[in-house]
Order: sequence, then structure tokens, then C-alpha cells
Amino acid sequence: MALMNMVSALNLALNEALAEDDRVVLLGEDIGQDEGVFRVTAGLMDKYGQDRVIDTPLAEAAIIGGSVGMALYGLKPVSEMQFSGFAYQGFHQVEQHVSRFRNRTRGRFNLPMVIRMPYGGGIRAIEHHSESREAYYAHTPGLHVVIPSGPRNARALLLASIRDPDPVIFYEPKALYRAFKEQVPDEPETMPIGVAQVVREGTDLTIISYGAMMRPVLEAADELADTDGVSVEVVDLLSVSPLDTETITGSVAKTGRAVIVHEAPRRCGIGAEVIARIVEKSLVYLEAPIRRITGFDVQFPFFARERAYLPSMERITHAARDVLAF
Amino acid sequence: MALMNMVSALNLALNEALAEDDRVVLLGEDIGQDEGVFRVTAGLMDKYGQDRVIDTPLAEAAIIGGSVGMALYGLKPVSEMQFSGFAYQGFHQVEQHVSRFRNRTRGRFNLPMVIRMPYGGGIRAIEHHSESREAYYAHTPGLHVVIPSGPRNARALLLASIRDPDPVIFYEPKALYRAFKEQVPDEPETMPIGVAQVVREGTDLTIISYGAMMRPVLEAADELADTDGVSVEVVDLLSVSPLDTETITGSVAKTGRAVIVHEAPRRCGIGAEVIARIVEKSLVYLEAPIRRITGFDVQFPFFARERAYLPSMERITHAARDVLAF
Amino acid sequence: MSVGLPWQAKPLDRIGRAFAVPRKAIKIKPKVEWLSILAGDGKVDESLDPKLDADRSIYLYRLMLMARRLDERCIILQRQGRIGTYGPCRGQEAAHCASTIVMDREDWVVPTYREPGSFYHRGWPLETVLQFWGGFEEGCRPPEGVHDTPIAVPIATQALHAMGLAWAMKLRGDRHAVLCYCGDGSTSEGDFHEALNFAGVYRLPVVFFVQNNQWAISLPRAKQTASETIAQKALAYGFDGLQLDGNDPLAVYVGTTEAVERAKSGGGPTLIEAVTYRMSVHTTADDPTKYRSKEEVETWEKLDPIPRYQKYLLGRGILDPKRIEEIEADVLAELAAAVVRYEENQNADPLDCFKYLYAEPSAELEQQRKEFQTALEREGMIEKQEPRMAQQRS
Amino acid sequence: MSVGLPWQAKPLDRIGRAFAVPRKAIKIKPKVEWLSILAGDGKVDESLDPKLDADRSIYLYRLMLMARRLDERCIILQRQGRIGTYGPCRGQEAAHCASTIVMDREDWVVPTYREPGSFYHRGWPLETVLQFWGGFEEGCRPPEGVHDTPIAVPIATQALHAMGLAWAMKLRGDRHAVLCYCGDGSTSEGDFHEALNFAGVYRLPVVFFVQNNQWAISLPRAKQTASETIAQKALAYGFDGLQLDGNDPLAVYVGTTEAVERAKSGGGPTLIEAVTYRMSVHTTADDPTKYRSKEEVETWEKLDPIPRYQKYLLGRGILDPKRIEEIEADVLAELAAAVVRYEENQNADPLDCFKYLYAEPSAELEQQRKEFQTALEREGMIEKQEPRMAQQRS
Ligand SMILES: Cc1ncc(C[n+]2csc(CCOP(=O)(O)OP(=O)(O)O)c2C)c(N)n1
Ligand SMILES: Cc1ncc(C[n+]2csc(CCOP(=O)(O)OP(=O)(O)O)c2C)c(N)n1
Ligand SMILES: [Mg+2]
Ligand SMILES: [Mg+2]
Repeated sequence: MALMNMVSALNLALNEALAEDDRVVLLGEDIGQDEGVFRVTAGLMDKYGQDRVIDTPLAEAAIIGGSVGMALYGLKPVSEMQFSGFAYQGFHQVEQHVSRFRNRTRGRFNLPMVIRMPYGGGIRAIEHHSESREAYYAHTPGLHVVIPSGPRNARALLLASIRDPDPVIFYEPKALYRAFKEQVPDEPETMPIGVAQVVREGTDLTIISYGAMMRPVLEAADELADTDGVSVEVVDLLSVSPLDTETITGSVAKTGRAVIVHEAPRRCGIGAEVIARIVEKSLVYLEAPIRRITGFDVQFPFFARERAYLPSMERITHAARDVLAF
Repeated sequence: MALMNMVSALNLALNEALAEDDRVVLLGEDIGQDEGVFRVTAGLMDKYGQDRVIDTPLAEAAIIGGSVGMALYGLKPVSEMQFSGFAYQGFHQVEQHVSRFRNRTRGRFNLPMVIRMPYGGGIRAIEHHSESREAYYAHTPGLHVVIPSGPRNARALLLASIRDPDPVIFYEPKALYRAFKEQVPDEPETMPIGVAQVVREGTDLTIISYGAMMRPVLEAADELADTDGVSVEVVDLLSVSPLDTETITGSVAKTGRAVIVHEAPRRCGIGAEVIARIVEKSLVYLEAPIRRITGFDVQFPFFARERAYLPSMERITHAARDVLAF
Repeated sequence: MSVGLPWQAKPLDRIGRAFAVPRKAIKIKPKVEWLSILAGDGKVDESLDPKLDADRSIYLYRLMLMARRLDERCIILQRQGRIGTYGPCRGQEAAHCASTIVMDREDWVVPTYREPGSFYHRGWPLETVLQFWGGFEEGCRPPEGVHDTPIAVPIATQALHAMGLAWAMKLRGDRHAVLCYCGDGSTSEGDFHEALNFAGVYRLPVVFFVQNNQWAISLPRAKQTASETIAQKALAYGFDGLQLDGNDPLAVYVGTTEAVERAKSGGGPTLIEAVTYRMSVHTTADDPTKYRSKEEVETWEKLDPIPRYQKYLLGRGILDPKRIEEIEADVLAELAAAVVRYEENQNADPLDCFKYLYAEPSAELEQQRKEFQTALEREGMIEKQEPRMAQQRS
Repeated sequence: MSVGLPWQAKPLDRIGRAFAVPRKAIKIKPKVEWLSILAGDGKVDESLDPKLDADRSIYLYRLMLMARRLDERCIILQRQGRIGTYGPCRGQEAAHCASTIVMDREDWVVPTYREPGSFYHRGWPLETVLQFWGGFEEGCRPPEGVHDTPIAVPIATQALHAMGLAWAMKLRGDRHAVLCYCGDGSTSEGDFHEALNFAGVYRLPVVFFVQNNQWAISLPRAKQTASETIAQKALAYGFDGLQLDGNDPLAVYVGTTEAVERAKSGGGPTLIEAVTYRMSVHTTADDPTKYRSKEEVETWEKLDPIPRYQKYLLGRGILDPKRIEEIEADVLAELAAAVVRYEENQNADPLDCFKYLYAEPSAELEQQRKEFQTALEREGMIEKQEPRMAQQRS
């Protein structure tokens, strides 16, 4: 076990993947010499050389489309989009090819590739550096979309993603990169993709979230327990595609009440899908309307306005109390 | 009034827009000399010349990004993506600029532009020619996403979209292009964007849909009335962003039961959002789980398998009976 | 000193002098050349003729003929509703066949949608071409041992895959190469640019083979780009461009061989522009009379690669009329058999769309698959596959 | 004849002959040139010197100085936490200032994020630059009468807007032009390619001005593209490329003037590569010691455009030490006032994110706005704005 932040944990997973499988290559803008703008790839080019950790020209479609070609040839490319807000430059490659090659070729070719991208607000960054658009990828069949929430699961999920034979969008909550440390096992550890975790058990209300929002959610759960004596169950999705319906609906069947929290815009977001699944499977258990505490259907504000904008502990506890009082 | 199919109705709206406002320009691949691969722009280059109806090179980002520049200068570009499946080549321009310019410049610049794109299955086309991905756009703040369902509303909504000061994604159900004819008024007619229509009143169940799926939905409503004596209310969304919450929740508050139908994949689709809104506003009226009859979270199959794949009248009536029997 | 725009306050006194002054011209190192061996009028540049032996000459002739007959057959099948929309390669047989045959088995060929001869040559069963246009995913499944990519529909996107394949080869130290097809229209897309730029930066073993067939649906080549040749676009990426007569199988073969050799020997990428012509419709859904003249088509018909090559081979004594007949009959018979195989294997299970999406289907997908299966059974679209009781209605 | 790969069965007898044979070299019409007037060593090419009058010379000098001092001030403000991450333009003042001043009021300037002098010259209040980096959308709002686009963050995307603006000008018959800035890194993006290609096809009045500052964050120019110059990329689009000394304000001014004149007189686009250097960090979040040497930076510091221009103007008698002092003081005072204005106007209403999204907010958005407002009021982030009773809790 070693205490580390998420950046180090991701670095550890990349290091392990590079060491265990010589087909793994990393590529992206400024990931080599510069070690990544967030230093996630620190030390890796030095250790594995320029043919395993590759600095690319500035072109996201080429990074993604090039990864497709590499994966077809049998490599396992792990690419980095410098920010998720610039991944749309290669979105056509994701929709038209990354997500389709296995199905299109009836299983003849699979694409063992991972596209890492830092997402989300809260780091006082300029425009296009703060959005959350996981729903685009979750709505695209043929991908896995994984979103860790802490150093330990970040490492385990990234390693699992690299080992997975299918393409994974690995959406990294950059607000958590250096937010806190956790004990991370020394031996390579993985977690299954598509399995949500009940990170706190409770009986009165379920709060469902993922990524950077897990922090205010857990604070809210504490606050509700301490102040209101309410027993909150908290579900960390960890993957929004696949979405772990059983864990979600099972929890709500128990508590009868739910609040969903994410930073991304509300319309057609993950929250909508979670509600739909609850209604489809657990409507009879539902004792109150489900509330969504999410980003609004507006552009993520520039950073002077972001603190006010982001879902906060207060907003979550308030919604929870509303739902509990229904 | 004149009887026409949707292609002619769209052509009429474009013709009217070009005639009434010399800032309107059309641009796209093969829209001029060739009159569009679906002939939606038939006769327009002849009538308005090559400076108003422009054949472009093969580059979707340039068509969309160029339209942004034109709109900034004061023109009203109406561009065509040959198929919605190729619009992702310009998706970054949509996410990063089309949707943001008004907000970014605090209202100083607006982008009066329309991006037309044929979408959806059912025309026996090759790969990438049959998808529905309206949820990508609906999830993107700053856009309107309009989806007509017949010749008359296609004409009225397209004209309204071109007159609108903000960007509109105009998603055309190509399966309906020549599927049926309607009386379309001779005088320019518009409809408000963001207002759903109750196209059939009923009391037992609400079916909510839009675009090409309105046809099997209306057949299903007939079938349910004729065979089961059930009174079905049918809501045609017409716009998925904005989404007309009042009309949806109002109808379900009345009927207590709902089925939602779309071709697009299910996860984070419009159906999920519609369910979420119903739960948020009308949960207490809900007498049964809401069913989604939609595309699955798989790639749209090549056309030999598409008839079996697409939501059908039978599948809709079956779901409706399930919901009614709950 | 006040803020504002003092500069613009007075009209600019443009420094007209600057227009006329001499500057240092910059010399561009990579070269752009033109290659033609078997000219349109049948004249051969003997000094360049690769003089392929009889077997290979006939192989290439037959391959081009197969592409032509397959094409013709597909148009008929489309009219009969036995396949869907079809995009013919008529006129481009030399361009794609004489280049594909340069590639070794371990090389990769990355096609677009106008290279049926390439699939055939590389070992895809002929009926896969029919399957693709017939609406079956099976047409995108390379047989074991063949590792080319399937038809790529979104224009220019495959150029990045070709680049990535070549990148992987180079990283692995494999002495293979990639041949990537695309059209003149594709050169306008961002992906084309990014692919060539990366290929140049990493000096990748890839040949970008642009079939400039003069049209991108209705847009003529001249309106696609103001660049006089497509070949010269290579200069933007620091490597050589070669423009060649794409209806001349000898030039195509020689030019491609040279580029592939260069790629394999570490010399980096080449951009080849094969000047050819789409003699037929864009696809069977297209009406080219709306945008191009009969005269233009007729001019190009005179440059048809197949009669041109036939005449050349007759001249060299490699073909004779009897042999031509035999090959024709042989091609048609093989084709007929493929059509039969295509039509005898059309039981497309709609549930397959769940089968190949992931290595392991997730629980939610499995749930959806069951929902679909139940519906299909109920609607009589598939036979009941397992006892209903066990299954939960979602 | 059997199906399969007979061709590959035997090893290919590559036709080595073909390598050596002469082909017809293709002559490329557009030209690529190099321009320098005020050399790094201070020597002036008198025959090319535009000999700007004193007012204009001083205006340009002051503008460059303003850009430099603003830059320095922003780095301090960033360190003090009074703005966020900042991307300096140090070293690139000649490149952007001496080109922007060529544009008329009705022309459009389309910047990226390293042209603070352009905003200032064009009439944006100085504090808008601070607002942008300070996290306020207000920094993206051009004042009335100024119609430049705001800072564009996603690399190369603005090149398409510039192209579209020029397209609109041409369609409208307006004799204006567009000046579009981008970086060396931007030339790798698909958008750059598509913009130049459309500009070439329609012969649009646009000048693409690439500030080749040798680095794209940590990637050196040589690894960005294998093209020897960026200027020669114009050849791919059928127009001229001009490489010039970007630290030479005279060359920048003359070269840009010529390109803009050509654009306005219907001669179409030009690609200018201004060879310059990012003397500072990429942004304040960057540590360039990881990827470049002190020696490299020192070499370029000797080519700093501001001392170079100052020396030139001293030599021409347009500046003298006293005047230099005055300008310096004047610039600093103006800057100080702008910082004060910036800091006095920081009441960013979080509800504004709903205000400017559409001309007419939809009912659903209005509902969300109310939800947000209620939350902000509850959390004490804004003052209560209207009686609560009227409002429905969603
Ligand atoms: C990204 C994308 N945009 C649009 C289309 C529609 N489309 C299919 S073929 C074609 C023209 C292609 O021209 P070219 O590259 O010259 O190839 P050719 O068809 O002439 O062989 C177009 C516009 C597409 N398939 N992909
Ligand atoms: C599409 C996109 N990808 C990545 C980034 C992140 N990024 C910001 S600046 C930069 C380097 C840009 O280099 P260059 O174009 O040379 O401009 P310079 O910063 O040197 O002025 C990168 C990669 C971005 N802003 N946009
Ligand atoms: Mg073509
Ligand atoms: Mg740079």
C-alpha cells in the first residue's frame, strides 16, 4: 500500500500496463517530454522510450484514428486528449470507427484501446476546459465509459480498461487529480468495468453520482446523517456505460427515494437515464419524485462564475430534504 | 393549399426563405448543380444563382465553421449535412462554437444559422446512413433541435428555424421524405419552435414520439382504439430541445400512463429525458411504469436487418397493452 | 497618447512599392512528378515498361476484368432489388487493381468503397462485396488470414487508420507497408490532412493512393481544391508526390511499386494521385446527367484502361483472342457462383446486432437482447429459441 | 484459373529499374518566398523599408510596448491570484501588432489567444484581456462597433470562422478582408486544412497569419510537421505562401499589407508564416525547462523585436530617450487604470449563464433559471431578487 493522489495512481496504472504488455503504447499531445499537462505520464517516456510514450502533433482526430490503426495491427494504444473539451475534434472517429469495428467486422477485429480525457469543472480554467459531456459517449453504442472517483479506483479501473479488449473512454475528473490521497495497493489491482459500488449503505434515501461529484455527495450524506439523522445510501456508478441497473434499482427499491447528482447538463444526461431505469424497474417502490442536482442546460460558465454554478453539498442536502419530506 | 411530400415542403420553405431575405444562403455538398442527393434543393441554384446556393468541397467542419463565419458577418446560412452520420466531422464546431457564440459574447454576436441533416433508418442505405443521434444535440446547450414529422410541419418549422436568431439543428426524418403527402398552405406558414403538439387526444395512455416514428405510433393508436377500445393520446414533440415539458407532463397527468418511442439508442436518449420530466412533475399521476420502445444500445444494423430492428407498430401496441394492463 | 484607432483614422497609404520588390524564393525539396508508360493512344514508353511476365500480366488483366464484370453484375442486381445502392468502379480498374497487387500478404490494404478488385485479389470471397452492398455486415468481415480493413464509408476517415497501421508497423520494426485508397473529394477533409501530416512526421511506411476520378458525386475536381494537382499536396507534409495516369496499369504498377519500396526501406510516405475517371454513376442512386456532359464521358471512355491493357497484351503476344474468350468465360462463371453463394446465405439473424458489439455483453445489453428476442418471436420474425417461462419480461 | 493470391505466392521481383527512370517534373505555379527587412542584427534593407511616418512608427512602437507590458502585468496578476492561468505573447509583439494595424475598421481580425495587442489596437478596452484570463465571459464581448471575434481556445477552429467571414464578404461584394491568427501547432489540425482549402477554392479575401513561435506547448516545430516551412503548405491549396521574419515589424507590416491588398483586390488568400519565438512559458501553468534549453531561449532573446524596433527608430531619429521614457510611463499608466477598472467590476452574476444563451429563453430553461436562483439565494450567493411566494419550487 502506498498513499497517493489520483495523478500518481493513474501514472502507476500506466506504468504497470507498459511494463506488463509490450503492445501498450501511450500517445498524445505533450505526454512525453513534458510528461502531460497534468503530469499523469511523468517519468514514462524516460523509462519506456519514445516508441512507447509518443508525443504527437496537435490533431485529435489523428490521435484517435491513428490509435484505431494501431489497435487493428495488434497494439494497445492508450491515448490522451489534453482536455475532454478538445476530444470533439476526433469525435467522428469515435462514432464512426472506434465504437464500430468489432460489430462491423463481426468480431474479426476488436479495438483494445483507451482514450483518456480529463473532464469537469472546478479548477479555474479557461473556456472549454471545464465541461462534462460523458452522455455523448454513453449514448454511443460500442464504447465503455468509465469515470473513477478516487486514486484507488482510478488505478484499478484504468488498468482494467487497458486490459479490456474493447474501447474505453476513460473520463478523468481533473478536479480530483490532486484533491486527496488514498492507500493504493502495491500489486496491480483491477476492478470490473460496469459495476457500480454502494460506497455507503443506508435505508432512507439513495444518492447516485460519479466522478468529482462524489465528494460533495459524500459530504451531503454525512451532513444528512449528522444533522437530520437520515440514513443515506450512496451509489458511485464508476461506469456510465455499461450502467449498472441492478445496483441502482436495487438500492432505490430499498430506500424508495433518490437524488442524482452530476455536473453535466441535465437534458439527456446520465441522470435522465438513471431515472428511466428506476421507473422501468422500481416504480412501485418509489415514494417521492426523483430529484436531479446537475449542471443546467447552459454552457459551463467561465471560472469566475463556476463555484456558484457547480452542484454543491448544500444543493444536494437541500434536494435530499425535499425528497425526504415528500 | 397544395398537396406535397416532405421533400417538396422543405424545398418550399427554402425557396420562401431565399426569396424573403437576401441574407439567406444555402451551402453544402451536392446541393446546387445536383440539387441535393434527396433533391431537397431542387431548382434553387437555377433560381437564386451560385452565390446563394453553394456547392462546397467535401468537408463538414468547413461547412459548419464557415457558416459560423458567415453568420457572424450577418448572413443566415442554411447548410446541409448530406447525412446526419457525417455531421460528426464538424461536431467540434457545433459544440465549441455554434452553440456558444451568443453566450460567449454576452449577446453581442448571435448565430442565425440552420444545419439541416437527414437522419434515421428505413431506406435500405449503407452504413452510417441510418443512425439517429438527436440526443447528442439535445444534450448540447445553446442549440435548438427540431424534428418534423410531416410535410406541413416540416415546411413551417424549417421556415421558423431559418427566421430564428439562434442556431437550429434541423433533423429531417428521411424515411418520411417521400412517404406521404399533405396539404401545405400557399402562404408562408411557421410554427413556434419548442412547442409539442397533441396530435390525437385520448384519456387512457399517452404515447410520446417524434419524427419518422410518428407513423407507427399513429398506426398503433388506431389499432389500440379499434381493437382494444383504448383512448390513446399522442404527443408529437417536434422539438427535442427545447423540450415541451408542459405538454408532456400535462398529458401524462391526465392519462397516468406513457410509452415513449424513438429510433435512437436508449441510453441517455430523448426517452430517458421525457421519463425524467414526468417523474419530476407528474409522478403522483403515474399509474404504471413508463415503457421505452426505442433503438437498442447497439449499432444500427446494416439494412438487411433494419426492418426487424426498427420500432414497429406491433412493438408499440404491445408495450401499450403492457402498460395498460399494469 | 489617446486610446482608440488613430491608425485607421486616416486612409492607409498602402506601400505599393512592396509589391514589386524582389524576395528570396524558397526552394522546396520534395518533388512532384508525372508518370505515364502505356499512353492513352496505346504507345508504350519502352524504357519504363516493367515488362511483367505472362502469368502476372494475365493475372492483372483478369483481375481488372473481374472488377469490371462484378461491377456490371452489381448494377443489374441493384436494379433487380437483389442488393441495395451500389457504387461502381467502372473506369478505375487499372488504378486500384494494378496498385493492390503490389502489396505483400503481410502488408495492409485500406480501401474506400471503389476497390472491389482489391478485395478479390486479397482473398475476400467475391460474395463479401455483394454482402456489403446487400446490407449484410458479413460483407465487412475479412476472412481469417486477410487483414485488410473493410469498406470505409465516411470519407477520408480510413486514411487515419492506414496511418496508424503504418505507425504500428514502424514501432514494431516490421518491414511492411500500407496502401491507402481514397478519392479526390477525400482530400478536402481534415482527416486526410492529419493522416498525411502524421505520416510525414514519423516517416511512416504508407502510400496514400488518391483515385482522382474527377468527381466527388457532382463536384468536379476543379472545384474541390484550387491546387493544380493533388500530388503536390504532399509538399505540405514534406514528402514526394507522384501524379500518374491512373488508366495506365503499367504506370500504376511501377509508381506504386516504387512508393511501396521506398516505404519499406524507411524512406517514408508517398502521395500518389492516379488520374482516372468515374465512367459510371456515383452510385446507382445518382443521375450524373444533371452535372456532367456526355462529351466528357465519351472522351474518357476512349481512355478506358481495360481495352488499353488488352491491346498492349495482344501486342506483346501475351493474350490472343482465344485466351481473352477463356478468361471472360472463367470470370463470368466464378462470378455467377459467387452470386449463388450470396443468395443462398441471406439468413441474417437480427439478434446479431447484440452479438458482436463487445467481447462480453453487459447485463443491461443482455436484458435488451432478451427484450428484442421476445419481440421478434412474438412478431414471428424469428423462431422461438428457448422456453419462454425462463425469461423475464422487462 | 483459381481464386487466391497467386501473385503473392512468389516473392515480388521488384522492378528496380523504375526507380532511376526520369519522369516529368511538375512545375508548381504558386510561389513561396522569404521576406526580411530589419534584420536581427539591426541592418535595414533600405530598398524594402516602408519608411512609415513618425506618428505611425511611434504608434506601432507603443502598441508593441503595450502588449509587452500588459503581458508582464498579467503574469504578476496571475501569481497574485488576481487572474487565472495566462498565456503570454512575449517575443511575438512585432508579429501580431505590425500585422493587425494593417487592417481597416471594416475588416475583421480573428485572433487566437496570443494577440493582446490586437485587441487593444482594435478598440477593445484593455480590461477585456484581463477579464478573459480572469474568468469572465465579459472578456469575450467585443464592444459595439468592433466586430472582431473573441479569443479562440480550441486550436485552429477560428480559421474556419475567418474563412466564413471572408466568404460572406465576397458574397456580399464588400471590399474587406480578414486577418486570421493561428500558431504553428494549429497547422496540424483538420480545421486549418479545411479553412485553407475553401479559401483557395473560392479565392477568399483572407490572410492566414501563422505565428510560428517554434513551440506548441512542448512540441518543437520540427516535430509538428515534416514540411520544411509552414509557408509552403499554401501550395496544397493553390495560393502563395510567404515566410517572413516575425520579429521584424517592418517585414510583418509590408508582408501583411501586400497580402491584404491582394485579398481586397480579388487575388485570393495568402498564407503568411511569421517566424518568431515564444520567449516565455506556454501559459503560467507551464514549465518550459522540461523541454527546451536555456541556450535556445537566449539566442532568441537577442532577436527580441522590441529593442530591435526601438534601435531602428532611434536610428531614424523618430524616437529619442526622452520620448521612450514618456511612452513607457504613458503605457504603464494606462495599464494601471485598466487593472483598476478590471478589479472594480467583478460582480459576476452567476445567473448570467441563462441570460445570453438564446434570444428567447424557453420555458424549461426559465424553470431551471428559477431553480438556480432559488438555490443561490438560499446559499446566500446572491441577494433575494423577488418575492418568493410567486415562485414555484420545482
Ligand atoms: C464524411 C463524409 N461526408 C459525406 C459523405 C457522402 N459522400 C459519399 S461519397 C461522396 C463523394 C466522394 O468523392 P471522392 O472522395 O472523390 O470519391 P469517389 O466517390 O469519387 O470515388 C460523398 C460526399 C461521406 N460518405 N462521408
Ligand atoms: C483542439 C485543441 N487541442 C488541444 C488544445 C490544448 N492546447 C492549447 S495551446 C496548445 C498548443 C498550441 O500550439 P500553437 O498552435 O503553436 O500555438 P502557440 O500556443 O504556440 O501560440 C494546445 C495543444 C487546444 N486548445 N485545442
Ligand atoms: Mg472522386
Ligand atoms: Mg506555437
